Amino acid sequence: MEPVLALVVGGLYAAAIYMILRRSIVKLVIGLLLLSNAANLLIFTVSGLTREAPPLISAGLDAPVTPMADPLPQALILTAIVISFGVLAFAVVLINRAWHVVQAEDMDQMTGTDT
Amino acid sequence: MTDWIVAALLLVGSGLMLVAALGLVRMPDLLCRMHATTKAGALGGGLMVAAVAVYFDDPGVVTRAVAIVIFIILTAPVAAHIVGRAAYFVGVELWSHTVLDELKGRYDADTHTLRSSDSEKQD
Amino acid sequence: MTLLVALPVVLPLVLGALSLALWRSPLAQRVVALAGTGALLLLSIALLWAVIQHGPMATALGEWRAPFGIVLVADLLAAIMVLMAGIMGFVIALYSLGTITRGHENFGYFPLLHLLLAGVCGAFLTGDIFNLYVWFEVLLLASFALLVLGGERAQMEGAIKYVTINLFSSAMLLTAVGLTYGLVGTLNMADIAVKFDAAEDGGRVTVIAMLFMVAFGIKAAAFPLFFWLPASYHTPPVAVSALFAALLTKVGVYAMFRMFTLVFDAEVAYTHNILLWVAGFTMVTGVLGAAAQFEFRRILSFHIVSQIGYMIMGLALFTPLALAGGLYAIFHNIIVKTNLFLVSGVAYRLQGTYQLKQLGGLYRSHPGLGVLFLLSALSMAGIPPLSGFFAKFILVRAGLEIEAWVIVAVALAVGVGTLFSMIKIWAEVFWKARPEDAQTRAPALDVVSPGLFWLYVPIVMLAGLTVLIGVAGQPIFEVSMQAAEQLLDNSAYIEAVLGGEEGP
Amino acid sequence: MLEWVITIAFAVMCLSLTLATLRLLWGPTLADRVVSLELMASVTVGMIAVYTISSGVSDFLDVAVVLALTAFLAAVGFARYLEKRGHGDD
Amino acid sequence: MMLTAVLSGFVLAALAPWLFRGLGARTGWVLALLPAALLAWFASFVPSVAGGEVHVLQHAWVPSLGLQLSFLVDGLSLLFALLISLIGTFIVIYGGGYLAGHRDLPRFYVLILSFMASMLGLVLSNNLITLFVFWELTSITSYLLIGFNHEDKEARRCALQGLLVTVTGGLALLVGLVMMGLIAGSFELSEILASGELFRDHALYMPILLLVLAGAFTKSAQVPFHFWLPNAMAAPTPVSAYLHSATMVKAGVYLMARLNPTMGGTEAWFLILGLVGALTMLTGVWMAYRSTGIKRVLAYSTVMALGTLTMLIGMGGEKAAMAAVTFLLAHALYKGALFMVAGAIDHETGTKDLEQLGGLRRKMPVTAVVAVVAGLSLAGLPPLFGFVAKELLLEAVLARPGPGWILAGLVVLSSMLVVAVAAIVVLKPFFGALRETPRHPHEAPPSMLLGPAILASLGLGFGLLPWLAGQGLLAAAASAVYGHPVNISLSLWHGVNLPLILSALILIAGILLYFKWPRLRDWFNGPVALDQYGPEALYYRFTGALSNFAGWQTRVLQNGYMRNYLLTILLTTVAVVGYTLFSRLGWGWLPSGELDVRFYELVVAGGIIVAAVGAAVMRSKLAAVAAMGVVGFAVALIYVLFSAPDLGITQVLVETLTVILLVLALFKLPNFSRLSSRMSRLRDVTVGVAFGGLMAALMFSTLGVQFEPSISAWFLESAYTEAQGRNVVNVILVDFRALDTLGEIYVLALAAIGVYAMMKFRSQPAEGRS
Amino acid sequence: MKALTWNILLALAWVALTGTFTLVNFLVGMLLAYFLLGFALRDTGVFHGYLEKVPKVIGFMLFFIWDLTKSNMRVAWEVITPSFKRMRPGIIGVELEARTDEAITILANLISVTPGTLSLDVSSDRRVLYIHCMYLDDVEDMRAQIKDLERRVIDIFER
Amino acid sequence: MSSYSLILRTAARFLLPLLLMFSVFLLLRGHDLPGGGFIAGLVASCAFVVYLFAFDVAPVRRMLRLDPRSMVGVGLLLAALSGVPAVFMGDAFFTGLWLELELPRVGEIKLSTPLVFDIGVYLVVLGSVMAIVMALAEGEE
Ligand code: NA
Ligand code: NA
Repeated sequence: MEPVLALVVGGLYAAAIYMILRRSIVKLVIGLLLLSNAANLLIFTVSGLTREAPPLISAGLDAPVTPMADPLPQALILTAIVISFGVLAFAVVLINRAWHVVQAEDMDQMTGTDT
Repeated sequence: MTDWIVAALLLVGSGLMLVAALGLVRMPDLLCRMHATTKAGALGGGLMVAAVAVYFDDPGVVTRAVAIVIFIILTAPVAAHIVGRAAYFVGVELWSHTVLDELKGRYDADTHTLRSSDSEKQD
Repeated sequence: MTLLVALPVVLPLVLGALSLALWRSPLAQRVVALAGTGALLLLSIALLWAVIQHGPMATALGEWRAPFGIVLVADLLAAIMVLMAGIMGFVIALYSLGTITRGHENFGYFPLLHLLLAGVCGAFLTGDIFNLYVWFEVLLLASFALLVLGGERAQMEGAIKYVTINLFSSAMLLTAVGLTYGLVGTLNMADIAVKFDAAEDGGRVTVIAMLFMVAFGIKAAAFPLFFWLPASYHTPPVAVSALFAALLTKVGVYAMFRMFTLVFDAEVAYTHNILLWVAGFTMVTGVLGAAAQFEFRRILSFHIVSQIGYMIMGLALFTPLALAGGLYAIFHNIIVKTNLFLVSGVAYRLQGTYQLKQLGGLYRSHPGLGVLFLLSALSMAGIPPLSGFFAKFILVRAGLEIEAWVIVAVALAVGVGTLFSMIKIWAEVFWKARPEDAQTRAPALDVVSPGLFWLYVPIVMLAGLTVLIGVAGQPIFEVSMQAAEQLLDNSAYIEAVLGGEEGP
Repeated sequence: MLEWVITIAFAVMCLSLTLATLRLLWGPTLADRVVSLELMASVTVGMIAVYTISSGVSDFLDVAVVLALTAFLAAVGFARYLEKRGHGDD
Repeated sequence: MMLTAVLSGFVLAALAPWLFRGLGARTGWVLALLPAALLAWFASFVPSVAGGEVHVLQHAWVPSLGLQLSFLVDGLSLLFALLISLIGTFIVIYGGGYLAGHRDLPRFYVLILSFMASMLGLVLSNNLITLFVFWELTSITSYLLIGFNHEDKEARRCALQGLLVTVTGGLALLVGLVMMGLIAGSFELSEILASGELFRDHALYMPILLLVLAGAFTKSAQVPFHFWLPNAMAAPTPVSAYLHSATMVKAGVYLMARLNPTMGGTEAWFLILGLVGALTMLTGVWMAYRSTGIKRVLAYSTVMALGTLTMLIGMGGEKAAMAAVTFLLAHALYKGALFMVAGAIDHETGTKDLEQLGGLRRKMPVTAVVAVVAGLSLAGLPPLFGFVAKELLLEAVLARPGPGWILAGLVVLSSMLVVAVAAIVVLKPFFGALRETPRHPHEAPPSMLLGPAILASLGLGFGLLPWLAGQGLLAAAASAVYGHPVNISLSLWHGVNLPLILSALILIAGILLYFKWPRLRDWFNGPVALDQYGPEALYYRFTGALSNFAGWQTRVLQNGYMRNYLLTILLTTVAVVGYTLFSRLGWGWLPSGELDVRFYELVVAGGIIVAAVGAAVMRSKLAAVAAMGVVGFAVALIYVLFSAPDLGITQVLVETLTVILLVLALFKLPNFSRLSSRMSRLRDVTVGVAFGGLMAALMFSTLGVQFEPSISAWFLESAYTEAQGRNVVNVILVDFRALDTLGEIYVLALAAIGVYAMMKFRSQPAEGRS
Repeated sequence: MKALTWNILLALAWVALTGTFTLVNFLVGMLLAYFLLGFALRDTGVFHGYLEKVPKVIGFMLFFIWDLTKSNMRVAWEVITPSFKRMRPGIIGVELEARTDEAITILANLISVTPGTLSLDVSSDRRVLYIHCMYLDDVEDMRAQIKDLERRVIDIFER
Repeated sequence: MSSYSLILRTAARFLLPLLLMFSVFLLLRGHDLPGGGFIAGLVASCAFVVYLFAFDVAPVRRMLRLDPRSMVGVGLLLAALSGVPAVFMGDAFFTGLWLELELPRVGEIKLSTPLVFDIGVYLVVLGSVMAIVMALAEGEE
């Protein structure tokens, strides 16, 4: 399944990149959302996939007796999900405010700070 | 025995899901589609979760299954109401064969109020 | 003893939380800000001292030994960077008293300041690659929030670019971390270094190295990945600009130094050669960008980019002297660039604008400020005997030692360009008489301390530092050199992280 | 026998998901998409149920609990949008 | 002691404003005590140095870098040090008079004293890098002094020009010096001077030579870098007198003289220095003759002198060395005096234009006498020291075989013009009919007369008693330049010889040229379009082009369009990472082996792609949000299907909350309109696919490759036994890697602060905005 | 509600006494407590209606499940068959007698899950419930069905 | 704007306690089964979001009692300080401390610094999400 998910991650990246290259700030923020999903899924995939064995130690056992999914990438992704949630919440509100201030959702009308 | 019940619940549940999905695709207008998803979707989900409860026959699992079912029953109609109302409010088109619409013209777009009759004054 | 390694992270974290919990009382926040950043400064001095005495130190959080738990490690590089953060935090906290409006205070300025410092110190000290990502995000989010505090159009426009590009960089970093974990199944940087070194197939390692390079290159604002910086740094209140200038890109540079000495040192001929190109172009594009600007802070922003080139040059040349030069460039630049931003804030306070055309006459009216500016500006241009000269001299010498003629030439030419920009500011803001038709006037700010005192204190401190680094160069150079040697021979670092006593 | 049923159930759920996706892409109105999203959540609940049985790990059921909650929440959110925003934007 | 001597100027400079507050108009006299004391102290070295001794004094600075504050006192440095402190003394006094009442007078003191200290450091340094440090300091102080009248735009422009030219040269010099230090293994001059062979035979001799000379030529205003010097006359006259004629511009000459034993004596050295020097000499004197501003004339004649000195150093040989130091001293004396006289004229009349001046001898008799004495020295007439120097110069040139004859011709030619120039400077303002000037002239105040009078007298004294200077100091200086002891005695009269005959010729021709000045000047100015194509024009073109390029580059790169930034970043990533991938692994990253898939997993995976593409192409923003929600749910399902229930739950919750946030935040925003063209969409699809492809390839490259087993086994083993938890993921989050989680919740809190502030806080419009 | 609280407290006490912390044991406790309460407190006002309600609720649930099944069969049929000839959709308003929020909400939700009807909204003055019906052959008959359902709900939740 | 749907309001009144209970459940058992402070905090946030959609911001504010910002501050302090006690025991920051209580008839109750940490996480998540959502909802007008 890993190669398939690799392709899926590639597709997610492609869609995300396409979106963040748009002029619309709304598309931009959706692109960012896709981007973070892609990165998380990437970690998940390259760390190796295990079916039907969540890293939960059954009651009564001190340690697992059967192979289990790697818990570390799960913890990492959980952290990453939360972080990107925070960041994206910020980004979402940012584009909202930007729209309020600029009164346009077109990135082409937000070039004033650079030049 | 347990397996048979589980199998039956699963089959019926998933069949209902399919019905809901088909309805979603085939029905002529939004409200009709919602009939399909609200009823078949909720019941289908409930049955399948019930299958899990039967299969594991463990108090923890049963509690959670019951929680899911209660939750579905509690939320599905509310969601249907809230979406249907909103859709109607914004003027989603009804199927051309719709026979009666007593709701027509009773929403006030500015105050978000719904009158109980055509004549009733707003307060 | 090893407690000291964790304190620079824990303290600002607690202070940030405390400050946030005290959001109703600006006075308490101010007190916490000054006392807290002061304490951080003292801690960072103590940490550096301890590291000089004992060599690299590590603490395993939760007593979970490396590589399983997260370790915080202070080698000389990290300790120096933490010291810089300590100095800057304190200085900016002082400066904020005179420039940050009550509105900013009410909406979390001081908690953000603490947490930015926490993120920065965390990034400097962590010995874990994923934890590094986390600290990057902490400092990024703090910077995002600081950037938009005030909510003006320019801030919003700048912030969108800043946020987007930095998020992309974070995604790249995460991707690289994921791939690294996929290959070696560990996250501890020292452990990764050991396991990458042992790997037979170095090609994959180099590929990942490039991904890290892109991710950190964006954060460090290296060519051609720097665009977010000039688009945004001049938009927030000046104390924030100064803070950003001081610390943000340097964390990216630090990460590059860390990763491309500790972990990715196998295929130097390839990776560091690319870094050398990056360094050259970064210097040139930055300085040219500055030459084209006529706004105080924009000029400075482009110079941040340009100066990043010098730092990367030090890394790219990859000799002890060059790395020491790169380090020198880092801390010199932190001090000086921050101070220039602080001076720009005084100019703004006095005349209500950052536009060179509208400014003027400050040498006549505020000669002291002129001297302070000139010290920093000339230092940045590498004029002796100020700190910038040493950075330049060490790098030039290091470059010449290994006959890297081109980069030396570029570095020196860029030095002239830097001088040109600094002189442009000097001539326009200080020498030129204030234009008669200048339309701006001093802004009426709702700040705690409307006088200039709190603005001058930090500027004098930093100007003093740039002189001091020049005049008392020997001990500082010695430490830089030791730090560089620690970077090149990372066994002490690895020993400190992995070689500790067994087991939790 | 149960294995076959499980496979069939998976297949049916996949078909349902596909159909719901079609509606999601077609629309034509936002409300249609929201309804489709909700159904997808329901189907996912069902799928998790099947997977829970097929894997024999009951802990996956927790995801279904949360899913049931959140689908509702999303629907309410979208409805609020429609209410406030009015027609002509979906 | 030496360190104190060198640095004392800086200290006094820092104190000057406070002293001024207390002392007022007398400040200059008081401050002058320092250079006077230094003069006396340096003079105390003369006997021993004349006896061939060399003093080296060392203080550590950054020894690890080879930086020492070490000082070298030999003939050459002592000559310079004496000149600097001598003229410095008078300049400080003179400045007090010239700028009396000027509101920036304290700043003048600060700068001039700093300059003096820098200059002393430069000539006394025994360490190449320390020398460079002071070298740069003279550039900076010079910049600040040229721009003394800083509200005048022209002054700022000229100051910048001088700075850029000298600093650029200085950087070349730095490279040269560092290379020298690396070759010699030490930056100490005393060691480098002893290893001439090492340099002259080194493969890098030529680059080093060119780099060092670039520094020297720019500083000493050699052609083609001479143009900044006359422009530096924007400075107040005391500054011009001190920096731009007597001392700083000679730093380059000093350096060449200093390095002559090490780098000199080669063909290249002779050719470059000889040619450039001669050319500079001619250019200078010719430009001087063309000019009408008294300071400009003097400035160009300084260029001439600098050229002459360069040429002499390039020629090599004992005689040339002696001629060089003699000429240097003579020039410093008469030019310092003349500049101060020019300042007095300017100060009293309010004009510098020679055309407007005349007959001042009646109003300013003392000044006139001083001017005449100094002018005669400039013209090279006996019994003044200038004559001694010129005779020696002619002798040295004539003594050089071969090309010496050509040089001799050039020297004669330039000397003729110099005579004319001297006459112009002295005769024009003081003799003839008194002319109307902006101010009514009086005799200059004593503070402004003291300096020129003493300098002129010294010129006369050394002229009458040349052995006084020549026997001790100048011989020692010449020895330092030559590298071996020099034993040439100076004399005013050494019989009728070729140089004397030439001198007579020069005098006659010079007088002729003076009388033909008005006509010839027009003639010189007429046909030559040098102003358009000369080095100065080139300088402006170059800086203009550079600034245009900078503007263009910045417009192109930092163009404000974020998609362009992103495209650059993306393409860079694809190029760099992709290239590395292919160059390292070829196609070896392609996945192999059997695919282990279940059909429903495929459907979910396909669903992600379909929904992602749907989100990308949908025209309605909320529909896109919904599609994005589907992506999120499907990803959650993937997490569930591969044993990550915690992740699944989190993903579902987060995705839902994100959708809700989007719905809340977007509801007022307009719907998508098609903003970009088909072409740009196509381009972006291409970039997206390339990038996605790269990411997939990267993943493929690590799938199934595991250098080391994961550390996770330990987590599974220890979660319950060591950390008392059965949900290993949670144990990692709250215990093993609690720091990550701590950071994570801080991120969340920060986002909340940011959002809250964005929604609620608007500062006053002015803050933060430019 | 008070009655229910008592019931649960007693059930918890039962669980604690028996020391068996399982769902089944809790349910046993609930049942036991219910009967105990009915027996011991049948004369006090606190439990007025509570005991009667419980069988009603159970009966109602059975009725409801049956209805749900029917409605699903019907929808399934409609969806599977190729045309929609029998469908006569429309929206009707039904006058409400129920007054409490709970009763109205439960009624509306029940309507939504029963065959062919979907509650759209309650008028702002709470007098009329608007319902979308799929098979509106006879409007008055439909209204009557709704009123019947309403009576059951009021029975349980408002008395 | 005040709530617009009677049905939703009623449902929300039921859902809020139900979901909050569920969230506490998830919080407490997270160390052993799927759940934990973060997930629990999100569920609690969802509960309040439903309430917010049904009623409005002001009622939610009343219901929360504690200002979200204070909640975030307290949560952060709790989480950060949970790592500190270990230092006084001579261990590194964030070393887990466990207190096992034997309560008669209830069984063993484990109190630990990781639990305190998790509660901090819970508060931060709830506070942050609510601060964001409420700010946005108020900004709609
Ligand atoms: Na792998
Ligand atoms: Na290594």
